[in-house]
Amino acid sequence: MPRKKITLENTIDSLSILDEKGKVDKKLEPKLSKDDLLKLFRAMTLARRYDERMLKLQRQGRIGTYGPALGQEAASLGPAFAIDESDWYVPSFREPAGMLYRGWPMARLMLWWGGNEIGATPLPKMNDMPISVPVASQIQYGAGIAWGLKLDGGDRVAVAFVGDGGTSEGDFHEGLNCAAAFGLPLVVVIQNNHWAISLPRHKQSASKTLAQKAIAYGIDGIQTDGNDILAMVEATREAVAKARKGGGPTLIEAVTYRMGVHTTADDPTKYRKDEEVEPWKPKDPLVRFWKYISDKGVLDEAGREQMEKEVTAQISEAVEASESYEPNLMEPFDHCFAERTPALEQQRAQFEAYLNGNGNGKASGSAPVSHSAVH
Amino acid sequence: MPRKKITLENTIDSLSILDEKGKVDKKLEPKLSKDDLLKLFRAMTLARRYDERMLKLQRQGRIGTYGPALGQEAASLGPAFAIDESDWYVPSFREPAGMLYRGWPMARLMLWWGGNEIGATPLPKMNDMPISVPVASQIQYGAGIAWGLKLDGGDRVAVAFVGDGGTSEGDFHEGLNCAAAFGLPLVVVIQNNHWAISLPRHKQSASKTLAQKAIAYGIDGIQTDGNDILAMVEATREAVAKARKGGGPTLIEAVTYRMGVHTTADDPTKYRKDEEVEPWKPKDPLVRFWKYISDKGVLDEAGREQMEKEVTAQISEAVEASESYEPNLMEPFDHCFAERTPALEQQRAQFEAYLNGNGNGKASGSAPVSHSAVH
Amino acid sequence: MAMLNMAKALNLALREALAENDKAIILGQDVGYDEGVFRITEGLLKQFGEERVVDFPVAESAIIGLAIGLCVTGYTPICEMQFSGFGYHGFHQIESHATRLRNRTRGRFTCPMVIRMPYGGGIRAIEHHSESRETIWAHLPGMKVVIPSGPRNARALLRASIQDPDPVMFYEPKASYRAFREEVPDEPETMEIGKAQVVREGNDVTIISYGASMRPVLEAAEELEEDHGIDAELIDLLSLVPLDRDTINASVRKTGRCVVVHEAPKHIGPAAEVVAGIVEDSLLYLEAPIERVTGYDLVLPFFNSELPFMPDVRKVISATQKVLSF
Amino acid sequence: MAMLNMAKALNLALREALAENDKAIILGQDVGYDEGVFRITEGLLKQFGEERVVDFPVAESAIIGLAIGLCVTGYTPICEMQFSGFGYHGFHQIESHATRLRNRTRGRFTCPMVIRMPYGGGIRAIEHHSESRETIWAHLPGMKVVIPSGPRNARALLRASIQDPDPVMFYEPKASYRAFREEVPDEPETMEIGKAQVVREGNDVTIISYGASMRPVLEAAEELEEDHGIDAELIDLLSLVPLDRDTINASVRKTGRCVVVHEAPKHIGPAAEVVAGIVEDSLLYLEAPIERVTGYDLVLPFFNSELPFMPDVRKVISATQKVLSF
Ligand SMILES: Cc1ncc(C[n+]2csc(CCOP(=O)(O)OP(=O)(O)O)c2C)c(N)n1
Ligand SMILES: Cc1ncc(C[n+]2csc(CCOP(=O)(O)OP(=O)(O)O)c2C)c(N)n1
Ligand SMILES: [Mg+2]
Ligand SMILES: [Mg+2]
Repeated sequence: MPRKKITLENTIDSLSILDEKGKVDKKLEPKLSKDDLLKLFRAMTLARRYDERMLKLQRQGRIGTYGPALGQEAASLGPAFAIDESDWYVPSFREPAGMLYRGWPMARLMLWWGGNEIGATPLPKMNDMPISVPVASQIQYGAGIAWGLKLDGGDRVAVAFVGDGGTSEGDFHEGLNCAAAFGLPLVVVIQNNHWAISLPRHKQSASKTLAQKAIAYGIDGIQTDGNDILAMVEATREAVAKARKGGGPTLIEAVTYRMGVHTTADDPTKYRKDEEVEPWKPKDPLVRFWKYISDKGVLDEAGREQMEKEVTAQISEAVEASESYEPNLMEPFDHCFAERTPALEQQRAQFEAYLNGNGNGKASGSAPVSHSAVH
Repeated sequence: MPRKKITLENTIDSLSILDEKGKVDKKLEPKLSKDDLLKLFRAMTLARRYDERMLKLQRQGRIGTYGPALGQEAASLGPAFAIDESDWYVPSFREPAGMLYRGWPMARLMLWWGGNEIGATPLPKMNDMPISVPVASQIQYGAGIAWGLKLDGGDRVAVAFVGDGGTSEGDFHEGLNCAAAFGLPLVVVIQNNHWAISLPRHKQSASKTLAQKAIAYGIDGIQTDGNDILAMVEATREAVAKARKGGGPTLIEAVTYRMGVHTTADDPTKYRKDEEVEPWKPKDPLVRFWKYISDKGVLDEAGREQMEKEVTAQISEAVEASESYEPNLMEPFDHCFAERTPALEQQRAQFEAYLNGNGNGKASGSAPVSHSAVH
Repeated sequence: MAMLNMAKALNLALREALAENDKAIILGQDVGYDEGVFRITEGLLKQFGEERVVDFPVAESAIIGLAIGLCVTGYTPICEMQFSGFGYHGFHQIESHATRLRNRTRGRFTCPMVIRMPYGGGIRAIEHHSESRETIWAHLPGMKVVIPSGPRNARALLRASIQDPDPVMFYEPKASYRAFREEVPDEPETMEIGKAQVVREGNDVTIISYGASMRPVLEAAEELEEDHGIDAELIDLLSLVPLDRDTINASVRKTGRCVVVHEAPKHIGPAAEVVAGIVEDSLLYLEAPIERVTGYDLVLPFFNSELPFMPDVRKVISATQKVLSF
Repeated sequence: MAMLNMAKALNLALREALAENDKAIILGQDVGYDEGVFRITEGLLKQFGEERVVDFPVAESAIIGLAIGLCVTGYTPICEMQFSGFGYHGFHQIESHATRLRNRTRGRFTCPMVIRMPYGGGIRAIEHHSESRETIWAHLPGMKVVIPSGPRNARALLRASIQDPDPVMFYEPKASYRAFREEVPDEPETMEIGKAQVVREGNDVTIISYGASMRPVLEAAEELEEDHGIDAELIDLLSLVPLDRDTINASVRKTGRCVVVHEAPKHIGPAAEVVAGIVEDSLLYLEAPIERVTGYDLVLPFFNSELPFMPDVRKVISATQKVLSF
């Protein structure tokens, strides 16, 4: 009795199914139809090409600062795939793969990065929250959504995302602690891409893994190979199944890597060596998944080329759609409150007069744009 | 490789040395001189009697709302005893035992609860922070103090306190995570008294122990019998020794119980059964420590009576001192900034005129006091 | 009609909300079994159960944050912050999401939540339990700020706030919880948010206030009339967002003189906005500078010294006399 | 003398502080190896090492909270919040401790910390990166709020803020970081906190502003003179706490007319305080209502729409004309 080790009740596992060479662990291989495999591959391809195009658009000054998710496609897609449409998907800001899979019109995502609220507006029936900027804050409303789902009495779940850096925030802690204490159907996926802008993973926290932070909340944690789409699907399926049965939250640490810049305003050469990036290249989630499905005979080179063409066309269409969008400058006055207050009514009138004043609605002479370092 | 348990590197132990019957585990018994044992017993007695007197003063309307620490004397005293004067003691609000031991004039603590800033002012050379009200916020400045000590280059440490309820706050998480990531000489003691006002421990967090929250930060945690002064001394000594050697923070969960009200504004019969309190009575830290030192021949009944008399006298003196204190109403204008701003200069003049207006400086006709339920 | 104090009146409004709207949920620290540290949620757990009246861990950011998620899934959360002095922990959730979600999603998601916070001094509480920081909330675009002054308007405004489709900061003058009783109608009563009330008509000077400060102001008005023959018009703002400039202007245009009273610090406080609005709309009607009777730009002292630092009858009277003798 | 932009000028002040005061420590996200997302801390890690320039985890409450502890142990922390939109996470630490520690301990412990935050719109940033919420800080008793407008005063005021024995919110107009250069003296230069500057003398009207808005205001003044023959006096407040009412009064008493300009929302914004102060001190000198040219009471729209929602030259000109034609 006097001095003892305390037995911890929660499991912290690690999971990897499809290795870097595209070899699968047969015992763990999740059941996926050919159709599923194709869907997943297309979604990953689409996300990759979208990212590449966005980087180009940014360089051309056609959108604002952009935060790519290159190399992280599996980590955000797996959970999107493993849940139902009626479940909720609560992204942070590096989940274009999952968001596109969930049905966000690509043009809207482009418009978000182009500085338009319409890019944060999901389609009428989507159970999806928009991109969230304040790091870790979305864990809280993710938990709140899970609470609502629990109160609704069905078996729906919410999946919320956060970065490795975000685990340092108080909101990460409060959200997970409350979700666990209330037994909410919430799955939290940490996209551990090893960097919070310039702060490497090991300087963010002294914990060996991020998955083990689950112990603090009395829930299970699992560290997955985040570049392994099969592991991501499987880990999420397990967590979701548990949550649906009232088993409460699970913490998934998806170990992945930020292959590119934090955002286009960032210059990673200041703080990380190319050598660190190198070993991650062969771990590319697309490369190994391609190996897997082509070995399986699900898709051949010709099919893949065809798919790439379709994806390119889809992206170009989205670019066009987004660039033909014109924001309505009066709209902000309609969306502050359900009804305008007298002050807003008056300010709206002033603003309208101002816009009419020189016919084009653009401010003249105000601070010129200078945002070299804004991420 | 594919699916594995992750081995956690930190230890979560439990520790108890002096059992409920006053029987000691010889292997673990910390080295304490007769003088030390007497000091500890006197300090616990003093804190207990202080608390009792404060409750009376509150009932008599001579101080404001009071939050007693009855039964928690060992948990706050052990760490105070185990550190040096040059170390820092960072209390929450239920550490009168440790604060008095550290040298806070008792009259000042009384003045704090009587609504006077002087009660938050440590003596010139004390390395002590005052009572902290916003739950868990002190973990942050505790970590900052530890940081300062580390930068100073010596081997001094800081010990900071928080309640079980406080572990739900984001500040608990951020403070500990940063302290661990920076390797700061900080010891955090959770006084788990099983209640956060009306919220029982098990509803605050799904984690089986609070000590295991250490795992989230990659540090060791230890759950101690918080009513066992020997375990508290020993656990703190270990943690402090590690911190002095650059080993970083430790989390100590002192398992104790809130024997009384949350504060005098609280009515625990609304949310907890007397039956729950009963089993804790025999665990009283004073009772068992008295058994231990009297068995050891350190103190006899007569000595104890003498000690009680001295303690009573000391408390009465403090009551008198505190009640002869008159706050200087002009003082707040001197302590907002090092130098008054023009606005404060003007406001001070207005205030002075106001005070002189009716000669007694008391506001007439303002909202009468009504605080039945303020804790 | 029952004679209720403000605590009971608020309790009535909450009870009605839970009964009328089965999506309404009360969440906060100690709101359940303990019935709230001020007993505002008395009896509600018993009547509506643990699902509707939720004891929350000590995590204010999570109270707001989870409430936002509840809103997204169609619920109407009514949050209690135990004291306004601990509401700051949720500031970022309020600023970043609660006040923005409607705008951000072009109305797809909204936050019809209420955040109740007891504020203000004068109850002999320890540090952090006596602040008046309504300014910081009222300055944030996208949130209404309602501050009742008596039992009847507290009940009616809390009902309105819960029904409001947008986030409402409901700032409760805790010194008034049990200070007096008023007749509160049995049948549900709602007041429109954003309308100030002329609670006393007068011709010599306009005194504008809200919340706990209404009590010394009312007393001062009586005394001004009786002892000094001054006929003051009193306006109870009742909400800072929206601010009822029409009512203010009408009165000031009549009296030409004005005093604004609140507990909050003076510097960039609500009184400054009242004055600036009057200058914009009614400058030419002003016959004297407008006096502000407010808290000082200091942290309110610990309770043994706090009363002289708050607005009181004497301060209101002398400011009014000053305005009138200009 | 070197021609520096504001980013370089701030960098200079930080470099000087680290060199002169070995207790000074810079802490914040990405301030070290990355040299700050705006490169304000360029070269500092290299020169002073990891102990003095500390890359902090993404935990804003901890940045402030730990800085308070550093103060207690005799250090001078200079905190960077990456954007003012993420400073709210530290609100409770600032309100509860940083601004109160001196008062609470009767001067035994103090908080001579500086909190730097880039604020404001106009840089095509994503949501939460464009706010102007100086009001919420300036309303808190116990903290100074300094807002520079150009390279030279930025350097001198940052030096003064770091030397100040009390907490200073140093709110940096990020749109001005690289907008223009100015001569900045090589030798250390310090400005007194709390003194406004008359940056242009004039007789017809007083235009008061600060921070990033000074640029459209200056341009407007030129245009007012050239195109409309209006001779405007311009005041750059430079700090909101302390607020320099003397300089404001002197100018308004001369011109009788006034326009106040800022990016922050209008409702209970700094302009309201400026107006209320003028009413208290100089009402009889006013010849026209005071116009406020401010942000609307809206969240600043996403960047594709933001510019028309900010104060600009045309808005300042038309408000000034309105004040003059009254
Ligand atoms: C509360 C908050 N603080 C700071 C920032 C600025 N910021 C944006 S992303 C980022 C790093 C986040 O790192 P991580 O969580 O690992 O996500 P990643 O960018 O790697 O996907 C920071 C500090 C922010 N958006 N929100
Ligand atoms: C940030 C904050 N939120 C709420 C409160 C009100 N409050 C005071 S004590 C308390 C419960 C704290 O429980 P615990 O941490 O277990 O400490 P204990 O009172 O049991 O010693 C609460 C909610 C506070 N003081 N600070
Ligand atoms: Mg990351
Ligand atoms: Mg407790």
